[in-house]
Amino acid sequence: MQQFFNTALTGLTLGMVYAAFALALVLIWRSTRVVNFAQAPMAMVTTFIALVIIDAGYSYWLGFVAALLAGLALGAVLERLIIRPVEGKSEINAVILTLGLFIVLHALAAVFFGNRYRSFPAPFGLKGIEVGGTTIALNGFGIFTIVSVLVVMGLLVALFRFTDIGLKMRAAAFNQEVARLLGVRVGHMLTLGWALAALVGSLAGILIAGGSLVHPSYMDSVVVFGFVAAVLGGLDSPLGAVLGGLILGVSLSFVSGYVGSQLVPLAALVILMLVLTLRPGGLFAQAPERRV
Amino acid sequence: MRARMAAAWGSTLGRHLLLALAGLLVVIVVVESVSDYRNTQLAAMAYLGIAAGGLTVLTGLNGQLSLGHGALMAIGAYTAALMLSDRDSSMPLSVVIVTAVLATLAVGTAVGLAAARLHGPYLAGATLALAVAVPGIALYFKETLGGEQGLRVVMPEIPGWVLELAFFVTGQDLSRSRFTSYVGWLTLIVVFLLLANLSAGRVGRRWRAVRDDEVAAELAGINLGRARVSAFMVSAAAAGAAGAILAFTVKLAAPSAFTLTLSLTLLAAIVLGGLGTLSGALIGATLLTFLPSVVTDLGRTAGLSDIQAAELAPLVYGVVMVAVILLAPMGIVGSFRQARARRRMKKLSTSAKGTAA
Amino acid sequence: MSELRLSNITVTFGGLTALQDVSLSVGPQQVHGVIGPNGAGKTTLFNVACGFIHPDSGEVVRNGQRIERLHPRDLPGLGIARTLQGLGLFDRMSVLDNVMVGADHHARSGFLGSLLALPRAGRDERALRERARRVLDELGVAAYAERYPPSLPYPIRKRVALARALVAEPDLLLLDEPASGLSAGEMDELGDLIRSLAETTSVLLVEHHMDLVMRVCDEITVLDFGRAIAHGTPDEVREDPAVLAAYLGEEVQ
Amino acid sequence: ACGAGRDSSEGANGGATDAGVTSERVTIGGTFPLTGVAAPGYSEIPTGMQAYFQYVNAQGGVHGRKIDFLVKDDGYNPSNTSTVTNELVLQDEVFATVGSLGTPTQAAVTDFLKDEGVPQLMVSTGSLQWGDNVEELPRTFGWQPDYESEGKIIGQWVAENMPDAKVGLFLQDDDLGEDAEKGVRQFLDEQIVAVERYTSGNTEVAPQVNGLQAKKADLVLSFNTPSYTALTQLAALKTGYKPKWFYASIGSDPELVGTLLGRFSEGAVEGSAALDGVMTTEYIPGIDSADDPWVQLWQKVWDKHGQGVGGGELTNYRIYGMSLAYAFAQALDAAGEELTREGIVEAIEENGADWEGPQLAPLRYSAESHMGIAGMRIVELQAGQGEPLTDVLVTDIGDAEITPDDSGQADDAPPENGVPTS
Amino acid sequence: MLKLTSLSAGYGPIRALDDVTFTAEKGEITAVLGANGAGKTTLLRTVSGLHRADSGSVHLDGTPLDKVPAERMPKLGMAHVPEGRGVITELTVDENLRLGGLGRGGRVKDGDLQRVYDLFPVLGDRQAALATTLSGGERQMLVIGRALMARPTMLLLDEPSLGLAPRIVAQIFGLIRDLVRDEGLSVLLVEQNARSALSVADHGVVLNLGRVVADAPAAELAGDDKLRHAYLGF
Ligand SMILES: Nc1ncnc2c1ncn2[C@@H]1O[C@H](COP(=O)(O)OP(=O)(O)OP(=O)(O)O)[C@@H](O)[C@H]1O
Ligand SMILES: Nc1ncnc2c1ncn2[C@@H]1O[C@H](COP(=O)(O)OP(=O)(O)OP(=O)(O)O)[C@@H](O)[C@H]1O
Ligand SMILES: [Mg+2]
Ligand SMILES: [Mg+2]
Repeated sequence: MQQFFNTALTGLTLGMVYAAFALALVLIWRSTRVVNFAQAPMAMVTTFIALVIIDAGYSYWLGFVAALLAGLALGAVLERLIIRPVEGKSEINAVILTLGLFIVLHALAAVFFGNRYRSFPAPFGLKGIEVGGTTIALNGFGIFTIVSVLVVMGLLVALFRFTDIGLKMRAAAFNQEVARLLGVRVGHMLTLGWALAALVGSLAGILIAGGSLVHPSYMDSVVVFGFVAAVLGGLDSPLGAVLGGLILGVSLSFVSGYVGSQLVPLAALVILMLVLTLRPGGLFAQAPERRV
Repeated sequence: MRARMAAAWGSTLGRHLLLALAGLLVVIVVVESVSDYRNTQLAAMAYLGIAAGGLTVLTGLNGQLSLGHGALMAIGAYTAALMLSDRDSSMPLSVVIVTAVLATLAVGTAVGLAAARLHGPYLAGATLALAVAVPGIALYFKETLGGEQGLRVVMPEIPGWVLELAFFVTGQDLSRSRFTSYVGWLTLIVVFLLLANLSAGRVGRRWRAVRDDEVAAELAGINLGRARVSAFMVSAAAAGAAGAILAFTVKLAAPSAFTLTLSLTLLAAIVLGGLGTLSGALIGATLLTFLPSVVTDLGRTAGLSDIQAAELAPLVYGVVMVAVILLAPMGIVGSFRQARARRRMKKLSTSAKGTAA
Repeated sequence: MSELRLSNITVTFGGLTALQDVSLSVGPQQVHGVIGPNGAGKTTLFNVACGFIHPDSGEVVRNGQRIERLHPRDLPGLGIARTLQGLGLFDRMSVLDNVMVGADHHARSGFLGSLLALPRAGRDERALRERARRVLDELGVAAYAERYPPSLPYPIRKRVALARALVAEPDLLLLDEPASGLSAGEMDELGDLIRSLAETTSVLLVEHHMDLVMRVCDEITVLDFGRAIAHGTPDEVREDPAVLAAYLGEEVQ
Repeated sequence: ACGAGRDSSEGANGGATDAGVTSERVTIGGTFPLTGVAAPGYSEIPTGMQAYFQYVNAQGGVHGRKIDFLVKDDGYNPSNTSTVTNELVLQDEVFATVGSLGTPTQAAVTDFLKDEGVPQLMVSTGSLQWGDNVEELPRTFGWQPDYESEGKIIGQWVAENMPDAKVGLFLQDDDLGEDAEKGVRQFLDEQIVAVERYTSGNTEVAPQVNGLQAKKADLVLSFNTPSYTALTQLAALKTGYKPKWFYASIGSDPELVGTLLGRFSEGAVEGSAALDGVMTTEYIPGIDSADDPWVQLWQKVWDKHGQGVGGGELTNYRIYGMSLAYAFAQALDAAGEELTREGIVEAIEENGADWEGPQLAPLRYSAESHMGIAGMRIVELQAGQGEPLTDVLVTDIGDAEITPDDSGQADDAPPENGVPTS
Repeated sequence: MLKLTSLSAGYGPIRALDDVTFTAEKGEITAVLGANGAGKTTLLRTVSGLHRADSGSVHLDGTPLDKVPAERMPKLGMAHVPEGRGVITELTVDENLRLGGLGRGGRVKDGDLQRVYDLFPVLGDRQAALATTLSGGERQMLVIGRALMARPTMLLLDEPSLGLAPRIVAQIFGLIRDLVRDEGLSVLLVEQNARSALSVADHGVVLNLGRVVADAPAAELAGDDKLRHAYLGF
């Protein structure tokens, strides 16, 4: 019973981490129609920046803020300098471009930060919380993770649904030319979208790193499961991203604990295919498009 | 003679056969004139090229984005490995390749059926999951599939007649790496011939129609699902053949050879080369086979430490990917063609100016 | 004997009734016009006839056979071809290839034929190409066979789209706003073309250009808010006060 | 000692003219994951080797030959291993490969190296296949203790000293876990209450640790890589699971793991003290034994040559590389003036068992076995230092007995100049 | 007042506009006519900044527009109804319209929205529907309505009647005439159907192969039989 409970709690925190990453992907997808594989190394780089600051003796929170700001800047710069030419064009070119960025950032990080394991601190306790004599698999940092992901999701939903800027961002993503005709500063919107997404991605990176090990590849498996989570939820929906992350996190945790960890990716595939067979556009797909 | 050549050029099959023959000649000359080491690289290029050729059919002609072709190669490689588990199995390699193709085809059909309704990033997500899931299966069925250590591939002795034929044609003894290289390239030529036939014919036209406009394609009587699944099957079959060649070359089928990186490499190859053309796939495969080692060597001669030189390869590789997409978004072959088309357009429009009014 | 009969068709999207109890039939060699305000349900009616939408109730009968559950890909087999309200051309394929796709169902060779480039497949291909060229020629756009649609002027593209439908040699042709974007002169040519097609083919036509509709149609059905509000010859319809109010408006006439 | 009358298909010919050898140089190669997921840690091994070889070269080399060590990156992908090994053998014409890392990666090139007659020396894994099949692979040698022997030594010690413990196994899901389990079960079959396996690359081990906790294991024997030591400790911290931990040598880099854990435990325990009371084994002195003469030598080597190979601190991975490189230098030395592939193989078989070196237990090299270091001792970590719980214990695979080592290996010191001479 | 001076533009080797000069007066409807491919769409796209001119200049009330990017045009009071499907299908009807209102800066006025819904009741019924579900004509209404949301002073209309029922066309033209009269709106109108365009326009410009071949009051053009037959096809 305790194992069941702890496995579920572990999955919950893990799912929130996937959700955080999926949120970043959703944000970029909604604002530029690009699936950003480079999100993982971008978050890795900003996490390393935080680590450098923390290792220099400053507080965790300074590193935290620095990472988020670095993410904001990195996202904006990359979008402006590299992604801009492929936006609104061939989908696969954008994919290849972000993969190229993935590789470049990865190699740069290995050179600058070293290709070895380093530990990343957590601001809150890593010891499980005690409830009635037993320790449950949820610690202060886990709660912090869950809360921050939910807050970010709420903010994103609000941004897209209720604000003019959110509307402009979506318009710019769907149809650049028309958006421009309507006075939307398309370039600014796309940059903003990437910057915000990279910020959310940095948050995900720090949440994943917290109380764990970082190295240049530490986000690589997260990009896979984060992407699967985003697809599961329907790439357009922040709520879907969080739900997709949770479904994935919890079920994979059980597969790993009760069946075998080799089958975790296979389980992810099976879950994804089950959902997509029933709903080809993910759980929160928009209404099917009129075709003729 | 000349007339007959011209006639052969006129028919699809004739044209493709002539090209294949020319390709064969080039292969023989190249394989015979380069070192054994280069031949292993050539073999690696062959399997990347075969898989990329299949993928370019799927992605370029049919518009389906697969991030999971490495997993399909794994199926082919494991099939080959299971058939070549010890030295006594005198299984002809052609039988091994065909079996690998059939096994991969079966899996590819299932995946294709499941994926037929998915679009864009959803398909990407599903195939991405496939890419990471398949190696796990090999880990789980440790008994038959060898777990993390994988299955050794024992290449059978080179048949006597092949040795004799090779000696007769080239006047040299056939080394093992040359032999593997030949097997790889012969397979590539056959696969490319078939793929070229398909894409030049009715089937390829249907694939492209489905890619460009589903509704209009459907109105023309094309079964969308069937077109998608058939494209997936064809490219899976090519991936299976590529997997078999990989097994022959690496002499091992192990999960760590089929990581996501392989799938992404294939995708990069077809886009860098030029999406939708077989020559593009081959050029992309060439680039990705030779670039890393060339760069690492350059780095080392420039005095970098081993680790720095090793990191340089992915760095340059990534930069090349970014640069090609930004500077030549249609890929190498595509940009070349575009330049040619533009020249022709210019000629056309200048000569048409007078008559238009 | 080529006939399409739609009886008592009702289609709803969520709460919206796009078609309600609409009946209409196209006889052999007849040009049947469907007109009505925007959003009246004309395209939806086409979609029902083509199997893109399965009606909530009602019957679609083709040559005596019930087909309301049909699938669009079955259309060529039923001798039906359709042009789209947008163009729906294959942008990355040459004009010739575009039209060859339209003729696809005439080909017999299968996958294996393509794979091995068998002689039979080659013959098939040549026949298709021949057919496609002929139709392009008939519509006066053979010169553009090797071009790609995005680089062509709009009216040429419209003709290519028409060629793609005609090459299937349908005996029922569904045209959804074929004249939109055409100039007056081009519209006249189109009218002549439709009339000449009608010698061998039935045509179901949706169009907003009244001159054209009145000139080419044998019969007209007027839809409004998903209902058939009038039916008759062009002259009858033109005089119908309900049609005037709902669709034509006083000022234009 | 040239192999006259040898089968020519073995590739090498007699005399001092084997590939990669001149009177001034010997060129060797090795493949390692320098990039990618497996690179952290492992990529430091070749830098240690390289530094030591440069040190040897600075001392004039072995028999006057400088050692040229070519390092290739395979990203831990067997396809790449195959390509770069081909390059090493066919293009660079190396004399032998030394220290190449990884079980699947090396398995991919074993046959090729064999066909080409290239010695595959001191493969960097503890898998059995590098040493126990001399018939099939006459030129392939292991170096580190194999996982099965380690499993046996740990198993017997636990059976004798903690007979009431409820044992849980935490295993990496490959040859490491498999071989080790085989060894452990020889002694502990009855006591094992739980077995959990993790897949390398999947960093979420909480489900496995939860499983161990649920089965109430109070002693966990872990056969994992160092980062998983940290991950299991963290996962246990989360659920308040406090068994006795016993990490096999491969996972117990107290320096690395200790610093990793130090900052996780909210300062309650400092640095490597987080691992206090954890048991492990050691077969070469590590960075924590700063007083050991071997470690002093390594420190000296690194101070001199570390910068040239990429810089950084001396780490246990680098010490591993240097220790292995030392063994290779011994082999070169033993092979004599006229260096041949055949000759070096024979020299290792003949002399290897007697070499002094950093290893605490002797190497098992002989004409019958190419297995590496024969044993290790069990230690308990206190303040980042290993306190020995046993003598050095040696054994072999299968049902070989476990005995205390009487060779005095553990107490030897390096020669004055740090380069082996016979 | 919109003034075009020696404007040339094209696509690679194709010259779509060749030395075009004319003026669209304030408070007038200027029709741009010509056969298919004459360059009408290119003209509007160049004016609104979507397409780069090769040479020549455009001035709006004296302000040069050459360097002004398309997204700044709404602020200058210009609205462009593009040819064909200019709706953002992934957004709802309401969102499409709001976007139109945001172009000038500031918030969307509910009154403006209501005006469009009153004008096109079909849209009013479908406010929350995704634009993708709209029929062809409904989409065209949405695009026109969206341009009105910006309360432009200079309106560029590219074949506004495309796919619209005759009654709606009449209604739209009527509305535009009202706006021109009451609010001083200026309109540049591209229509395939020259007859109906000239019937609402004050002034007409005829393009042929990118060149201006006639520039005269609408009534005059409609009365010029030779011109009509040569270029306007009626
Ligand atoms: N998939 C759908 N979901 C919701 N509403 C739809 C859908 N398809 C069509 N409609 C609505 O049904 C009605 C009829 O649409 P249809 O396209 O048939 O009109 P139409 O007569 O062709 O109009 P037009 O002349 O403007 O093309 C319209 O109000 C349209 O918005
Ligand atoms: N994107 C493009 N690429 C190449 N040529 C183009 C492009 N767009 C237009 N053209 C060409 O430029 C010329 C002018 O086209 P434009 O669309 O401006 O004409 P138009 O008068 O609006 O015609 P229509 O009545 O068909 O809308 C035509 O010859 C057309 O083929
Ligand atoms: Mg319609
Ligand atoms: Mg136009």
